Amino acid sequence: MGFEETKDSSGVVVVRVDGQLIVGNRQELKDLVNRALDAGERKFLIDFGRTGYIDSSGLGALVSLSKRVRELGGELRLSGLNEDLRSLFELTKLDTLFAIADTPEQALANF
Amino acid sequence: MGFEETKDSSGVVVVRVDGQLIVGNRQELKDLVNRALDAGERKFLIDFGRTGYIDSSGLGALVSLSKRVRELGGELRLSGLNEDLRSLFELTKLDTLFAIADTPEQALANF
Amino acid sequence: MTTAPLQLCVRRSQSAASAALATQVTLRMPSDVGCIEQAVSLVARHCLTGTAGCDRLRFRLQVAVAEALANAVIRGNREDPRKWVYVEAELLPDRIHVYVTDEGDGFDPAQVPEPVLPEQLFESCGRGLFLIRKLVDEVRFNEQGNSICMTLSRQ
Amino acid sequence: MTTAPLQLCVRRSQSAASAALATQVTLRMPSDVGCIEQAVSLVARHCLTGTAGCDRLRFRLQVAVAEALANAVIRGNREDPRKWVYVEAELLPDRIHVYVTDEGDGFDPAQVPEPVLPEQLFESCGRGLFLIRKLVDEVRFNEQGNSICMTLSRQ
Ligand SMILES: Nc1ncnc2c1ncn2[C@@H]1O[C@H](COP(=O)(O)OP(=O)(O)O)[C@@H](O)[C@H]1O
Ligand SMILES: Nc1ncnc2c1ncn2[C@@H]1O[C@H](COP(=O)(O)OP(=O)(O)O)[C@@H](O)[C@H]1O
Repeated sequence: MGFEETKDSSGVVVVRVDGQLIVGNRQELKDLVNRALDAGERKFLIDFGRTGYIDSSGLGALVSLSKRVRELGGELRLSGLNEDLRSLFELTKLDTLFAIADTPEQALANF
Repeated sequence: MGFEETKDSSGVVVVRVDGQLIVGNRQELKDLVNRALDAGERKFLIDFGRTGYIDSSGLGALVSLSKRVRELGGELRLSGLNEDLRSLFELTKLDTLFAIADTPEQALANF
Repeated sequence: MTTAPLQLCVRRSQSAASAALATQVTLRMPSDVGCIEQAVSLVARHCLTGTAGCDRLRFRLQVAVAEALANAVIRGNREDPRKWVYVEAELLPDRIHVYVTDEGDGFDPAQVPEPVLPEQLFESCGRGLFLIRKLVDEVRFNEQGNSICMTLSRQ
Repeated sequence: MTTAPLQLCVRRSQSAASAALATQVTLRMPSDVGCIEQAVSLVARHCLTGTAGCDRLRFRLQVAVAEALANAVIRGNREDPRKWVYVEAELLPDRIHVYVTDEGDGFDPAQVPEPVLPEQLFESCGRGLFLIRKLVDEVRFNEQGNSICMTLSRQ
């Protein structure tokens, strides 16, 4: 369980969520993205291809990160949500707030 | 199941509740006592020595009968409540509203 | 005395593969107060099979179920003959859950006044929920308020 | 990552005399958000033993239990290390009940606003109970509001 951060050739910070994104670790994700923002990064992709489940705190962390990134003129996208994970965004109507791609490759293609 | 009505030598109408006193039959008991009131009876003993359980409608029927009897200058007493039945009167504080005797004999002795 | 039909269906564990699973007892009752006594007696019998020396438990169960059925029939379904009352019991090692569900609009149990206040004492109704709360070990409602779950500990 | 102790105790039917009775699974958890993931995984494993092909059920169970535990730890017990969270699961033939109980004051779930209203959409919290209600088949609270019961149908 943890977050793996890589930087794509086109300058997108890709964060892969391994395991859960929940109340116990969402601060770690927020710290990671905020540090990158402070370092001048503006493009983010959070990939959930290896994620088990997300709780409402995890969803909330994504909402506030996305807000902050946008305020600084950047963009945060999501990818790799399986059917179950995607249903959480649909139920909470957060699918209207995020650009969601099926795979990280698709998300990066037109970033 | 039913109500058995007898008249004691000292003029007390004794009603024995066989089975349950619940929402499905409390009107029968009310009708029985009201008819006796109309016929001039003023002393009533309801005996629960053969009663299984009483529901809140049954308790309510006893409250309204007792009120009516008292308004007409009569008295309504209770007897034969086992521990379980007595607990219903205690929980609802109705034990403060009724004269409750252990046995019909005790209730009749000083009516 | 009405003799409208009750539907009783006792389901037992079918899944031999997994661990022992509870017996569930299901009953459907018409919205008729004349059926309550018979329903109470069926539920009590099926819930307490194999339980010895449980007179106090039986009494508490009978009164609580009778109250919940009366509320479901009268308050919930308003005695509408087209509506049913559903009873379901779940038998667990150390407790019994009994669900009573009606087809009414539900209500907010937090708004029901205490019937033991001096000014309420002479009222002829309003003691049902209070008795249920006193007699069972736990009460839960669904969020609509048309289904009560009453839990009784076996010990 | 905190590694505070969890107490897990799986009880099964002992009464051979009576009919099959449900398995109950009990767990006690400290008021520490760091324990939630482990607790969720234990509960899911014990609830779904012997149930094949239940990925969707497992997911719904995991998220719902995680949410209920987070509320119990943070909202109920306010992360007070002297207070516990109690989890109990009842495994029945066609459904699972999971109870999560905290030692807090409780609350009135009817007062919680809908998080999908446009003006709530950008909030970073307030989606927990909503998700629970959407993911499980039935939600009941005790009358104090410090204990939630979540019911999931097996099918
Ligand atoms: N199943 C139900 N559906 C709707 N309202 C109910 C239900 N059960 C109880 N109530 C409401 O709660 C009140 C109190 O119920 P209770 O304590 O049983 O007393 P009573 O039914 O004698 O009035 C009822 O008057 C009714 O307004
Ligand atoms: N166990 C609980 N004890 C006390 N209050 C609770 C509990 N669970 C939920 N609440 C209250 O309900 C509100 C909504 O909960 P929820 O939808 O899970 O969102 P969040 O916890 O993110 O605010 C909480 O803010 C809290 O006020």
